[in-house]
Amino acid sequence: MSGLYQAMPLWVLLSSLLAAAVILALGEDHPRLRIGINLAAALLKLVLVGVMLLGVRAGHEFLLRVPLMPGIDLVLHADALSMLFISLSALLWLATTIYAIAYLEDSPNRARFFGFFSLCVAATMGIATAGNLFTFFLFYEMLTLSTWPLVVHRGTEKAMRAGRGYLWYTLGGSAVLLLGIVLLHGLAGSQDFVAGGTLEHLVDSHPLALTGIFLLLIGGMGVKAALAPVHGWLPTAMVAPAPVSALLHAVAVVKAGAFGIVRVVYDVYGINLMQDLGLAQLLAIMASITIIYGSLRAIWQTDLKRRLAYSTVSQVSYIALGIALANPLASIGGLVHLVHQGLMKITLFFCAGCYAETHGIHAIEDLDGIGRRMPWTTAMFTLGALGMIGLPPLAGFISKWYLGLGAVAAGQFWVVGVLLASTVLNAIYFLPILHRVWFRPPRDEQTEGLAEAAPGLLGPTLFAGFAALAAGLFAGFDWSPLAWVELLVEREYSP
Amino acid sequence: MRPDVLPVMLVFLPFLAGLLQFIAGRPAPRLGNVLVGVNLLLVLALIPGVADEGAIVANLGGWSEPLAIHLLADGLALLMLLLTALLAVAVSLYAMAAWRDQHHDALRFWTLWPLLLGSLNALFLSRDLFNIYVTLELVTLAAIPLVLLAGPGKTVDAALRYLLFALLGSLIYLAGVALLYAQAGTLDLALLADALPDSTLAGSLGASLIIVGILIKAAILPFHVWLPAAHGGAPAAVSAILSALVVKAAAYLLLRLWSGPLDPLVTPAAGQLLGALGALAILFGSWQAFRQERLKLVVAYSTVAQLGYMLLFFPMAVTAAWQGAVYHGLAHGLAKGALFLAAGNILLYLGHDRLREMRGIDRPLAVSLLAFGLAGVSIMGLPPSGGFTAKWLLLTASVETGQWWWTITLLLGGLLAAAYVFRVLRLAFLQPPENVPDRPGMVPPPLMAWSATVLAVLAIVLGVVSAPLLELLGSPVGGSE
Amino acid sequence: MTALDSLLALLLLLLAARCVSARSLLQAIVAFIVLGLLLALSWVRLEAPDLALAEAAIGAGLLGVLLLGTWRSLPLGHGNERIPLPWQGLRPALITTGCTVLAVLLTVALHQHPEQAAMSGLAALDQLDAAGVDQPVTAVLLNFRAYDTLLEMGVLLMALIGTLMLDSPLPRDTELPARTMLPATLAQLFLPLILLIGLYLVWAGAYSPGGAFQGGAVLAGAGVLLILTGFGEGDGRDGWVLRALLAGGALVFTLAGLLLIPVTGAFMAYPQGLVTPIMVLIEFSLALSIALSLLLLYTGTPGLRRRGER
Amino acid sequence: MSMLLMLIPALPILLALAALSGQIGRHGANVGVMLTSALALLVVLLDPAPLALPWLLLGTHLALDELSRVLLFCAALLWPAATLAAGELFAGRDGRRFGMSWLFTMAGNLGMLLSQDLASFYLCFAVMTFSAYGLVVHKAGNEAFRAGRVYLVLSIFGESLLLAGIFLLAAEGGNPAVTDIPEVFAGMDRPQLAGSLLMAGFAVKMGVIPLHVWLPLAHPAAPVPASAVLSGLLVKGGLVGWLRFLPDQETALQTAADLLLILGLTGAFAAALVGSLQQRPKTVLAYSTVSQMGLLTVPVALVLGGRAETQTMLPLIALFAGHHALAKGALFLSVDHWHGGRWRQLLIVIAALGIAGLPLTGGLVAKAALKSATAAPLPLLITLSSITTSLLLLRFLQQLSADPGQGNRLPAFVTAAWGLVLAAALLLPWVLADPTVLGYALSGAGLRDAVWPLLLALGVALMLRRRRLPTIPEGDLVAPIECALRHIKALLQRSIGAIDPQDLQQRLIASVRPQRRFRVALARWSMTGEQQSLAAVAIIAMVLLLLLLLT
Amino acid sequence: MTGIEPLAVAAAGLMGIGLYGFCLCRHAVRRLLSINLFGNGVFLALILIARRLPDGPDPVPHAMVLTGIVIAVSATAFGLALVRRQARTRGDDET
Repeated sequence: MSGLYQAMPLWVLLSSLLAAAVILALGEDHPRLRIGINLAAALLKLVLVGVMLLGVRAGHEFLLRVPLMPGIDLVLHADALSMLFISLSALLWLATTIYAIAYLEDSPNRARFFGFFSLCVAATMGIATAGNLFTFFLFYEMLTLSTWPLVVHRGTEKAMRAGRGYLWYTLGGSAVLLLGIVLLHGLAGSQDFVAGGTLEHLVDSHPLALTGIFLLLIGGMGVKAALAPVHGWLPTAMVAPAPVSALLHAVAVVKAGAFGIVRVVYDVYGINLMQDLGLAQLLAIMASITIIYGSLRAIWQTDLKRRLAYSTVSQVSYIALGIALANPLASIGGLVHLVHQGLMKITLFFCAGCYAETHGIHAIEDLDGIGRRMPWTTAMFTLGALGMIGLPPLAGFISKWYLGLGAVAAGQFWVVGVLLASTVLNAIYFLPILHRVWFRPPRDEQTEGLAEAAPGLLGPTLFAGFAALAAGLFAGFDWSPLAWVELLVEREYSP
Repeated sequence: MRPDVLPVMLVFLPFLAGLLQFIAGRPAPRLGNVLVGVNLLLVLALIPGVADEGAIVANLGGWSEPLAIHLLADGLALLMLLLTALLAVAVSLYAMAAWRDQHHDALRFWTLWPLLLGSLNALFLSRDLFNIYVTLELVTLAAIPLVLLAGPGKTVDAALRYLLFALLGSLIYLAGVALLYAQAGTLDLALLADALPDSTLAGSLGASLIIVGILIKAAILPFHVWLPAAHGGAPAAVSAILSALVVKAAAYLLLRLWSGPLDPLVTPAAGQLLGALGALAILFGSWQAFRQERLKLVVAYSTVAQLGYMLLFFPMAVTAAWQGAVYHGLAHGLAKGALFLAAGNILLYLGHDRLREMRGIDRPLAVSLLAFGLAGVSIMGLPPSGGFTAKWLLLTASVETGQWWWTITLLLGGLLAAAYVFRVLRLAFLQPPENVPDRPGMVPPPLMAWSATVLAVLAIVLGVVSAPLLELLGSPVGGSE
Repeated sequence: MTALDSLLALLLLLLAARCVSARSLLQAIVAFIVLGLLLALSWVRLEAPDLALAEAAIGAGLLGVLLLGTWRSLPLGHGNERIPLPWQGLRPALITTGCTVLAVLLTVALHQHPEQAAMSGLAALDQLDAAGVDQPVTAVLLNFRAYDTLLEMGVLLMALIGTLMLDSPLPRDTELPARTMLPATLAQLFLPLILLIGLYLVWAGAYSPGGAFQGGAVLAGAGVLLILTGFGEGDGRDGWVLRALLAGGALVFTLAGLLLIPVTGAFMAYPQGLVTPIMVLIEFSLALSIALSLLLLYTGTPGLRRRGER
Repeated sequence: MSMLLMLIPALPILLALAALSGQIGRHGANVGVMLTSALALLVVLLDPAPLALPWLLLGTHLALDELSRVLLFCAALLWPAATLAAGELFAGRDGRRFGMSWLFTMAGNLGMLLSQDLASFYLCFAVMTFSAYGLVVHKAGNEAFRAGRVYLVLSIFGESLLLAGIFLLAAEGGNPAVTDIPEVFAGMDRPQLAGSLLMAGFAVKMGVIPLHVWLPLAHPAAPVPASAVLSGLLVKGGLVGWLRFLPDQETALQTAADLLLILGLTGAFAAALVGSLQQRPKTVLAYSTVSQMGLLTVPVALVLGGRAETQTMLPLIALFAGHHALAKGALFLSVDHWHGGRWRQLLIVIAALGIAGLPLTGGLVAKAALKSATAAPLPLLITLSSITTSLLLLRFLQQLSADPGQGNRLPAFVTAAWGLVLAAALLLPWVLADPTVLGYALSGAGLRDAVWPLLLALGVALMLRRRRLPTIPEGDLVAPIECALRHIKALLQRSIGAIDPQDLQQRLIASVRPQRRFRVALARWSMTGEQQSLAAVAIIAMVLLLLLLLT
Repeated sequence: MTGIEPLAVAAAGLMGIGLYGFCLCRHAVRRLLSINLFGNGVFLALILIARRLPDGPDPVPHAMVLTGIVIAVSATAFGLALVRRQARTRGDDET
């Protein structure tokens, strides 16, 4: 029994993996059964994750170790950091599934879509619970593969191009990552993730190698995390259906990269080593450049989803920035942004999907006055956008707050400048949209009256939007992401 | 039963089955399927013995050491036998469905295939230089008629080209054997290394000839010219065997000889040369695969590329590289088998395999495409798959030996493989054209679709169960650290 | 004797060069056949008369007939080509250089003699008593290295199957009036003799130069002669008896190996008292299989029949 | 009991959500706002104990202090009056939107007054700021959008400065409560920097020049009730922020405070003069706000500079701010009441001149209080400012009477509410002020000081009545800046717009691809039999090469 | 044994000429001939090697040669059948 309990990460992983297998095997013929299985799996996962949350909170560390190759184990383990990511994914998986069911109603190839969708989540679970770099890489690649069918789901030439771009970037990135992992393996052997890192003893003998490997690792993960200049796939991948974009930007892909960077910094290198080698500063600069660059590019985008995509480029780097500042406060900011950005960005993409699905709107200039027709959707969009800018009481504010404090505490005042610039740039590209949706008269005065998105679309949108609000508003609450992250950072910095 | 009977049975039972089939004159697929089942059981039965004692040796005829021919089942041979046995089961099931209604072709297939199986087993078990020559010829001469099964009119050019190169290759090999025998006075692999005098011209020349002969048989880059047409033109089941096993057998020999009898002769420089050939094969083959317009040619060129990986053992020559190369052989065998079977299904359904006209083939071929995709994962070397484990081991070796250029080759090769695999997979996702032309072919029966899938799944599973397999394999015999 | 060797060597090389460089394919083939005969001659000089026999019968004889038959089946002028001479262009020059260097190296390598004598050969001669036959080569073929021979039968069989799959028999001269010409008479005269020689060779293989291969080759030659003289011809149908005979050699070999495992405890080891009978059985079945296989390889058909039969 | 503090901002938020779903009309809004106001008045009267909500945001503290008690009282009067006046706006086609903006602004405004910690104050401040955008641009159209743009730009600028200051502050003290502020500043490495940032950030809201430009644009563009709360209550956010989160006494920021003082005084005079040259009554009033806030900056700057006792200055700051809130709110509302009859016009005149310090009005008391607490030459300057203020307000009255007006009669309860605010504006200072101040205000000197600037201004106004006066565009500094920005934008578009990053990427990829000729050659080579003979040649080469390497 | 053995030269020469022919000939029959030349060289070499035993020739290389000849002839016969078939197919195509 305790063995079964100990293997919780596996069950969580399997809950979506098996769902994927069953859905793919079922084929197109049993839509109801498929939906039932899908939802049941998502709910089951939530329950499992809940159990794990309680366990981890009580100080339990789940660990599952299977030898894979001589000297290399497949390690699944759940610590506080994993739980942060797992909970986010599990929650948003449910929301996105419901959304996707409504979104793709009557479109072809749904079984394929939902199958790979579940697979994607399974990979995410694996990434979250990976206990060493090797296991991490395993699921990281699985994610790449399971996402590609989703990106090209529409099957148009444009989608194919996007898919090709996605593949080139991510596979190239994983090649680099693999190189890094192999080199590290050669240098230090296979080592589990341990808070504080495990490489300290090598700093005197191999400083250069450690730096090089770090660059490779970050370079590889940076592709998924959309660090400039390897972010190019993200904006093109927005041709995918809205739930996929939501998944890419909020739950799975981008987050996987960012999460990986967190793991490398915390549990492989360790903060101290990072600072000794001057890598922290480097990472901070890279992240900062991305933050500014992404925002700048976003300003000129005329397509709503493209603008959101560039916004993701910018926002995800907050995470890297936070941990690169190597200081508890900034780390809190960075880590909590992992969750917060997910909630906000998924809200935004859900809304974009609602606009597209309900009224066929893709371009920003067609959004004029949509607030009159879709007040709830638009309200949620507003929440998301304001959160991105970092306005209280939304989730984004909490992240920015801690990042700012961390920057000051670390004595890196230029980072405060970056944050402010980003805030301003975010405002520059989001506020005009808000202005349009609420205050501009509709282009076509004929279209009057309420025309909200379908309940299946609106429900998850509202859920995500209010979650983004709640995460900020109730940040002081004991079970809020912030509280969780504080606990986690305490562990990282206390030893 | 004594364990050393098992290797003998592995060779002779298939032979017997083939001969009986030949005499019977009527196709008996069931006999063939029973045979491959028994074959698999025999291989499995070998495992405990090999695991316990490291190797099982069977002395044929009971003659004394330098004279007698021995069959050797060590870890390396056992893994190859296992690969062969697994593939044999899948291919037999596939073939049973594929040739159900064709009396003549079925008869020929079920005659030649057990003989080929026996030949392959014999080759893997061989511990004798000249015996290897005979088994090589046996394998070749069983393989070429199988190619012709696709219709002699279409494949005769390919078969002839194949035959010419194979024949020359084995004679060059034989010339090498002659020189080595002149020097060492024995043909037994286990005795050769000690019996060979140091650094004589004859020894080196013999080794060179042997290596080049095998390179030709293994279709390593400049000698790959015969492969794509033959593998691309053969029926799917045959292509699977050829690509997964037949060329692999030659590559296997290279590994075996290099780390065994030739060990005192080989030099790091020669290793680098072979490695360079391998790297060239990886890059050029992948590039060609990417450029092909026909599905089966894509897969065939992929074989050219994938064989290159096995050569990367030679420059590095450490245990990790050894394990990586062998493991790559296994993974590639399973994956390539799956790819060819899946391609065969597509061909069956469409009546052609032109990539251009393949958009939106999704629905009726879902299972086959799944097999193609899963096998592709292994071919690309993505985790969790056998291909990845192999790549990982090779990468580790290249780091260990500090030969960074192979690292780059490996990573680049993976990317190129992704390019050609996804070039095919994307077809399944493209929207079908407006007016779908009539598709004359038939939907492949489930047996054909699932046999491909099972192989692909095995290729993936290989990535998860590597620990016991690698332990079974051990280090290279004369491994130099 | 070196002078004769040198002359032989020179002739061999000249014929080989002719074989490669002759513009007409026919001339090349003829050169090749002559070369085969000369080679056989040289082997006699090298104390390998049985091999010489095999080379003459199979390498030069049967293969020669086949080559000529194939030449005839090709369109006229097909296969005639001018091979560039070494000095005609960069590539031939390079290839020539390469081949020459290789040949020189090979020559040197063939002159290198190791300290110790061939272990396997000595062991073979030592254990000849236990092998059941007196002729060392036969002992090696059928006992010490019987496994190789068995596999070789597989090669032969598969080459045959492959050939039959192609369904392209040698062309026959339909105009040739059967039994009217001198060759026919000759054939009638010589055939029993040839058959006898063949059988004898098989039998004698155990004691003196000869054996299943040579005997089989001679028997096949007899068959070829019959066909050439119009007594028999290839048939599109086959029967199980013929197939059984074709597979017989390998089958007997295999069964002998497999069935005797419980008796001897080792594979392909024969019980002490039965060695000779078993060897003879194997030898005859092998010879029959070889003869039939070679004959069918020649005709390119699955079956045989008397001329005129339907 | 303390939970009432929580309810005050929560109630409007709930109302706003109701408005979003379309379930609220003008009546709902009216009732809701009245209820909230009643609660607020109750709180003002009861003065409950502070409330701590650790789970909310980063730990929230709600409480009333001396300043916020007065301002909350004013808000409790002004918000219902404005809501009643807004009436129709809740019901129209964009009523949903207006209701949300209105109620969120209210929630932010009230919450801001109550929140006693950095994070939640910033939260309320931001909510107020950004919701008010909805009020500014409500009328849509170019004017409103332009005003909104300027408002937003300045707001974001201000918020950014605030955020920077907050980071510095919070890095030292987490999420400090107001009571901890002096301590936090005392412990900081760079108190000057943090303080200056915060000061500048709040200054935007207060309309300290040169950050005042949004006011004269926003007020005329916004609906009348919105202008009323904007000018009356929202601008006070800056004031509250200054006083709560900046250090005083020992750790004071002398230089920055002095600069603020100078800017405040400059604003008091300059804005009044510029305002006197404006055409529209609401613009004039907006400049009046700038000017008055400049005046109010003076005591604040003294406190922040450590030049005056906080304890003594705080009451009079509250007094002045409270009066201005009510009076300015009432004045803005009166734009719709001018045509409502003589009595109303008289009331409006009194209220307007009251700001300038008409004897017996609350304005006089407020100014007197200010003068009494400051040292020379400030009292004199304050007296002098009355001249410009009077001039400005006379201009307002002039323009108001010239305005044709809507002509529609307002419901009685709207008028009643307006009257109530007006009355409160006149009376509040009398209730709050010190007896000594009252004494001075009623003394001869006080009356004299009050009357002569007024008369002087009246004279000047009459003198200039027929003259053509120079005109200054609304928002003075905005016009040249906008012009410059337009040029820069055009320039940027010409240079940057030409280089599309996407295009660059494509070209880069294309250049990496192997050349076509190479590919064709490769293809041809693979297809011919040439390959075969090359492979044959390679055999020889390979044997020799291997041999070379093996020996 | 000193000096050059002429037949060893012949064996090496046959192999060299065989390779030369394989490289330069285009026609399949000629290539088959070249291969057989090479093979004959190998067989000759093996027989030379067999003579190194003091008493009588070494039977092992002899056996190898015998096996080799049969294999080479079988394969060549198959190759010739392929050539015939190829010629026929081409002929069919042309008509």
